[in-house]
Amino acid sequence: MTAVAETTGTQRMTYREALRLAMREELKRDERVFVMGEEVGVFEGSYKVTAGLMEEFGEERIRDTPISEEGFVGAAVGAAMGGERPIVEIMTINFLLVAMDQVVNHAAKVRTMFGGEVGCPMVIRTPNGAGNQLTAQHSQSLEAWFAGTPGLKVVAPATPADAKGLLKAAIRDDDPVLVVENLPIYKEKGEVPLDPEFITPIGRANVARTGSDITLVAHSFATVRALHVAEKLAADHGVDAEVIDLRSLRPLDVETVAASVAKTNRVVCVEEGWPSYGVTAELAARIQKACFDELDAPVERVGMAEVPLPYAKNLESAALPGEDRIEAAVLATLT
Amino acid sequence: MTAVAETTGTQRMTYREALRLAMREELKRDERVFVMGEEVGVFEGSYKVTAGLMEEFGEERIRDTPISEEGFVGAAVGAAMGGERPIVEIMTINFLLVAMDQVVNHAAKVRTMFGGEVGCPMVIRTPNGAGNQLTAQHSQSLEAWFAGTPGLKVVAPATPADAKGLLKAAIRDDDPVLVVENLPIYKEKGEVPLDPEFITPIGRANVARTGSDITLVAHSFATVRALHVAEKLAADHGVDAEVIDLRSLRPLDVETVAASVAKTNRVVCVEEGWPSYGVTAELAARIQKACFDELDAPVERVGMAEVPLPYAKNLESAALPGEDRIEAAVLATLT
Amino acid sequence: MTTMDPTATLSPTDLRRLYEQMVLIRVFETESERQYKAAKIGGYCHLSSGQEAATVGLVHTMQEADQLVTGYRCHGFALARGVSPEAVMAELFGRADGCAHGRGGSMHLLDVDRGFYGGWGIVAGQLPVATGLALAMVRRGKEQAVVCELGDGAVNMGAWHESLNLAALWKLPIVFLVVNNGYGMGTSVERASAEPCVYRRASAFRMHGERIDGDDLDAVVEASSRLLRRAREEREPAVLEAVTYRYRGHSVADAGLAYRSKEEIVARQANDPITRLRATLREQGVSDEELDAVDRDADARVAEAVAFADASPEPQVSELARSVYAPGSGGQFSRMRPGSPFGEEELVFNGGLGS
Amino acid sequence: MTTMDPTATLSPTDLRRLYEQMVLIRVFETESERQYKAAKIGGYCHLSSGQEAATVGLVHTMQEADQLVTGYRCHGFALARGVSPEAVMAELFGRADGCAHGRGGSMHLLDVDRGFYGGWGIVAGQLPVATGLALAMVRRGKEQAVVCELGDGAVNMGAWHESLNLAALWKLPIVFLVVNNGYGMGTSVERASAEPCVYRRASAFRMHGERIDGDDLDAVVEASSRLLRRAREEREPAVLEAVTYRYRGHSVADAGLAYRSKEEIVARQANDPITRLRATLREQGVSDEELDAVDRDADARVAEAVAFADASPEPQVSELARSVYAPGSGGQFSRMRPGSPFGEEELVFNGGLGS
Ligand SMILES: Cc1ncc(C[n+]2csc(CCOP(=O)(O)OP(=O)(O)O)c2C)c(N)n1
Ligand SMILES: Cc1ncc(C[n+]2csc(CCOP(=O)(O)OP(=O)(O)O)c2C)c(N)n1
Ligand SMILES: [Mg+2]
Ligand SMILES: [Mg+2]
Repeated sequence: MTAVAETTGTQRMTYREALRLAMREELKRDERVFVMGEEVGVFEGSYKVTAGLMEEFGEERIRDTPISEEGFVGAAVGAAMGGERPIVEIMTINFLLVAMDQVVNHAAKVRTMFGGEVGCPMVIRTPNGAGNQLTAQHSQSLEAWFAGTPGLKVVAPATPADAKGLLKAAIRDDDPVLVVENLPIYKEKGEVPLDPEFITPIGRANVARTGSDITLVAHSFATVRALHVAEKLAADHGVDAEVIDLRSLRPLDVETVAASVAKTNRVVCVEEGWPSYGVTAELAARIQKACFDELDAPVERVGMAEVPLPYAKNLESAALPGEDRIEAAVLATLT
Repeated sequence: MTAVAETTGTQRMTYREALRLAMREELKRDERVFVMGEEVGVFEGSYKVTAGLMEEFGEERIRDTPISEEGFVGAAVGAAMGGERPIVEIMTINFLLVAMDQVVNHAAKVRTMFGGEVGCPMVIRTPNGAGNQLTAQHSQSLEAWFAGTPGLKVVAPATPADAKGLLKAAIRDDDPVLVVENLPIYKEKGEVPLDPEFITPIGRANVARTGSDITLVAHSFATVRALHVAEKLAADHGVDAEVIDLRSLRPLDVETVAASVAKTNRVVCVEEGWPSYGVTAELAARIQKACFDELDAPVERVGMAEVPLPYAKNLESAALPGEDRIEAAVLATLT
Repeated sequence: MTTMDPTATLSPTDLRRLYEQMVLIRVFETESERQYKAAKIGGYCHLSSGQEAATVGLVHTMQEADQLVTGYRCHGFALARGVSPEAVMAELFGRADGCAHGRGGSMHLLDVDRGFYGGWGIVAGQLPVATGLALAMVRRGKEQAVVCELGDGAVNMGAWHESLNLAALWKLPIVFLVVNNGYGMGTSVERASAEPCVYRRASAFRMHGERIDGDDLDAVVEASSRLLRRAREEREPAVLEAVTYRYRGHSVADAGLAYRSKEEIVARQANDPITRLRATLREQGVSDEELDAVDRDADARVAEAVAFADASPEPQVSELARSVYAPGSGGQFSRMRPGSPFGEEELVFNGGLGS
Repeated sequence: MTTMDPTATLSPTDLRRLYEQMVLIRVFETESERQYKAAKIGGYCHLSSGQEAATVGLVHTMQEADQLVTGYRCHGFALARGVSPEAVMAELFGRADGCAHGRGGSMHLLDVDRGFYGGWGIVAGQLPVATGLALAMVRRGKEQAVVCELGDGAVNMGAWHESLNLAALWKLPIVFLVVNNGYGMGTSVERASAEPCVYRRASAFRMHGERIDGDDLDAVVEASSRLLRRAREEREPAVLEAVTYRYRGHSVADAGLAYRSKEEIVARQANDPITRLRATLREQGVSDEELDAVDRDADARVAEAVAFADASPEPQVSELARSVYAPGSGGQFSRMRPGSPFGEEELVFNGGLGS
């Protein structure tokens, strides 16, 4: 990571390394920033995102915690109210369930419940996702619940560049921000700007692929799936799909989505989690209202089959929103 | 409540009394049924739903608990796996946030994670709702999150009769069921069937008012609001609105909703909570797909303004989905 | 406010000042109940009548740089920490001049300038938050301490366990003040806690814990100044259990008699902290006239507070969404408008969102 | 399985049987790792090599009507409780003949007929569940007890506190077995728990707690039979802390060396429970030939299990949604189909939902 010295140009690195780079830069830039979580230090992160940081910044700033999510997420709320800039790592989003009260009923409420007298500038980093037979309790994508909570901001990078840019934006933001990472993407590589001032603005979607026949809207790993499907559609079916990577779920950039649908008149929304009461439900609700006259077909949704994810490989594969199922949904929507 | 002796006809009683009657009947019918929660016994329930039950059934079956929602909700999961039929009362749905992990990652997962070898027949009763200046931490309607969890069933009675019928159905169900009660409705009165075998089937919506001009879809207190608005619309604007009371959120009776929209061609979905990523998002997503050709206007949504609910009366009133706002939404959708 | 470490022994002036505070709180609570019944106050309203000694004694030993976090039963703590009765009553009335500008109400008082980080409503939810404030102090390397108030019912929540473990493991400067008023709503300590001597639970974290008569002002001041100094100077957290009693119901909505007898309440009032302190002051030669004057002054202060609250404007509905997000967040949300639910445009996007 | 209360003293036959179990578990775990690397097993896979004495000793003292709940490190407990190596290995392979029919995997083994209520994946999440199973026993008035296994890292979760408080307050027949293997992932007990002598935390609930050498089979059996009898007959819950060591990484994905030294591992292996028991058996006159035969038999049993698992069919994708809801729930969902997400119709509604 010596290239970090440079401040111009880009470097090819993994999503995991991009997150680490964002934290290193912000830890250097701002004394108030510190990292807290289970196994972030000595163990270097259960998914190695924080590898090397304790060595560089010490135990006080890269703080290992006991297994007490409610306790240390709440401690981050207090530290943030006290003027610090905590970054909390939660091993996977499934474990946020034990800290739900601190996130939803504390962090999200602080600023307005206290009349704007104090804020809560904290970041929670955690991966969602499935696909490694982690089974029902460890394979969920629950970001919709946080995106449905006024007072929180939620971002979900799908590329290494956005991983750096959105995490830095979150750390510098004055409100609590949930950064939804993703297990399958950690190893994905991409060009990442080295400029320490590079950030990806919160609330701005990205047109990841331009196309004219249909719009695919996704976030996190679903964006990766959608981009593959788009290439396959072009090659096998001559279908030119536009892919919108939401990047932020709250705020949600509906303008960019609506502009695309106004052009393509058809849209399939994809998510890794359960669609019912999920991210794609909100997308469909807004798109059908914003683009009522432009839609030539109903807004279609693809996500995880609505079952707690089973262990067996064949069952898990069937349940996930695989590229085949996305492709089939697109073709169905086009006819 | 002497009338309970009778088993035919109906009796006028409050929603609160109807819930109590359902529990009394089931406690008598099935030894395995017991009630557990904070202040359900000596204090007779913080909203008096369980008043008199401890006296009648004793401390073992009406069990006061410490303030430990995670602990006793989880204890209900275990008791249910062990063959009992626990009914857990959570004072308000806001406090389910501290027990989220036991509900979402335990109760909902038991049956399928263990290959169907064991079930989890338990009931969680809790009121949602706002309107009494209870402020940000105590005024939420979070049922969409549970409705979005495969493995759970979620019902939300809007009338005394359904309060009895759905609670009884939930108690007799072999899966974990969340019964969403509602603070403002507790005191509402209505005719309730006295037949101890009366139940309201899970997964069946109710056409609470038939109409031809527009469909209002709601659940819980929003249904009460919608019915008032419907009368007002008829009186002041000659608009004949149909009102669908969902009654169940998972399973969701889309068939009944779609049939109505096919008739009226316009629909406004109302909920007490935040619409974004909420119940009305899922409704809009399904309706726009099921009724794509029938809709003359986009599916409209009305819910709580997307802010943590403030204390001040005037701010709270402005934020809630009041009848004026619902009426305005209907009129806007009709033009 | 003094910045030198308060001593454990109270001077006559201290006693006099604390007596005034206790009387002010008692009068304020009584008036709050009246105003609630007059529908000037809404929501949940929890009174602390009977718990005044634990409240003012603890706060008296706090230094200016120390910080305070409490549960929802927080009127007394706010007043003791120096928040004006006007700002508190205006908050209870839901007015713009309230200490939380009418957005928090009775349960969510605060005053950041006085290091009071709120009144919180979820039982034990304030413990992790207070632990984090103590962690922030340590990161700044200052000699400060946090006081975290909680009730006897809160010690059965998991958040208690996780917070005390973190505080002890990380040697954080925090004192957990357990106000043991005998009941959590209608449940007595014995019916809720397998270890009814709450302070003993500190040992599960190798943390110091002790119990005092919370109605004995001297005992409260002695213990809390000692434990706070230890927290500041040695970074040793502690549990201080103050045994007291709640005269009124759990909240103004609760008559408070379903789970305890009138006799019990009367009996406990024999230990009334205000009566006890008044007796002490009389022994020290303060005249009944002077003491009666204190009562009259309190009545006057609270009457002024009510008048002020009544005159204070309601918050602007046009600013409903103000302070939901930090200033400047409006731009982040600007592209979220299309397809929004009915009314969102006007109420939220134009209602001051992030501005 | 015997229903008479197992005595604390182990007969030579007991010792022999328990030795066979321990060897079987060790061999099974080693084979599981091999099969994981061969991609026959996926997900998280946590091995218990080194912890065999605590596992078999505890289970040995359970009666038939007693129930068992564990965390995710549950292969050994399942085997000790009598679940066949075939059913366990098939579950690890995700096959239809697995004890959870391939839906649970390594972390979620169970066997209701043997009173084994699972293998759970959320740290400390199994404690409230186990507490509820004990509550159900009390409601039936039977003399039974629950054993709830957890790790040293789990004692810092709020669920531990709430569960122990309920168990003590309600006098539930449950023994919380803390398998203290020194680490929660890479975090040593000392770095996670402000009271590293975990058993002492029981006192916060006026509950009995004690610590034993978890690698000493006799000590495990003596303590656990005593505590289980107390639980059954006197409804006295307890904490039993068995100090042992995990030889392998936290899961097969962890080399297990980033946070501890090779030397430490080697040193702890000097205390190996299998080696110790083998020595005891030798002293009792069991020949090396017989003991070697035990090892060979274990190899054979596990080889059979692998063959069985390999031959077992995968679950039917056409039954993906089977057992998500109770049989008969299909009708409740029948009206949910219109407007469903793409694929839901086929995968879920026609995929056995509630049938
Ligand atoms: C998690 C949670 N559960 C339940 C409640 C409802 N509730 C509010 S106060 C209270 C009793 C608390 O008693 P205690 O801790 O002794 O404090 P006190 O009211 O006596 O000051 C309860 C159960 C809540 N606010 N939060
Ligand atoms: C609530 C929660 N947080 C984090 C995890 C991830 N995790 C799985 S096992 C584990 C360590 C548990 O250690 P311990 O309790 O000592 O049990 P052991 O693995 O040593 O048997 C962690 C942190 C989890 N499963 N659940
Ligand atoms: Mg109390
Ligand atoms: Mg361990």
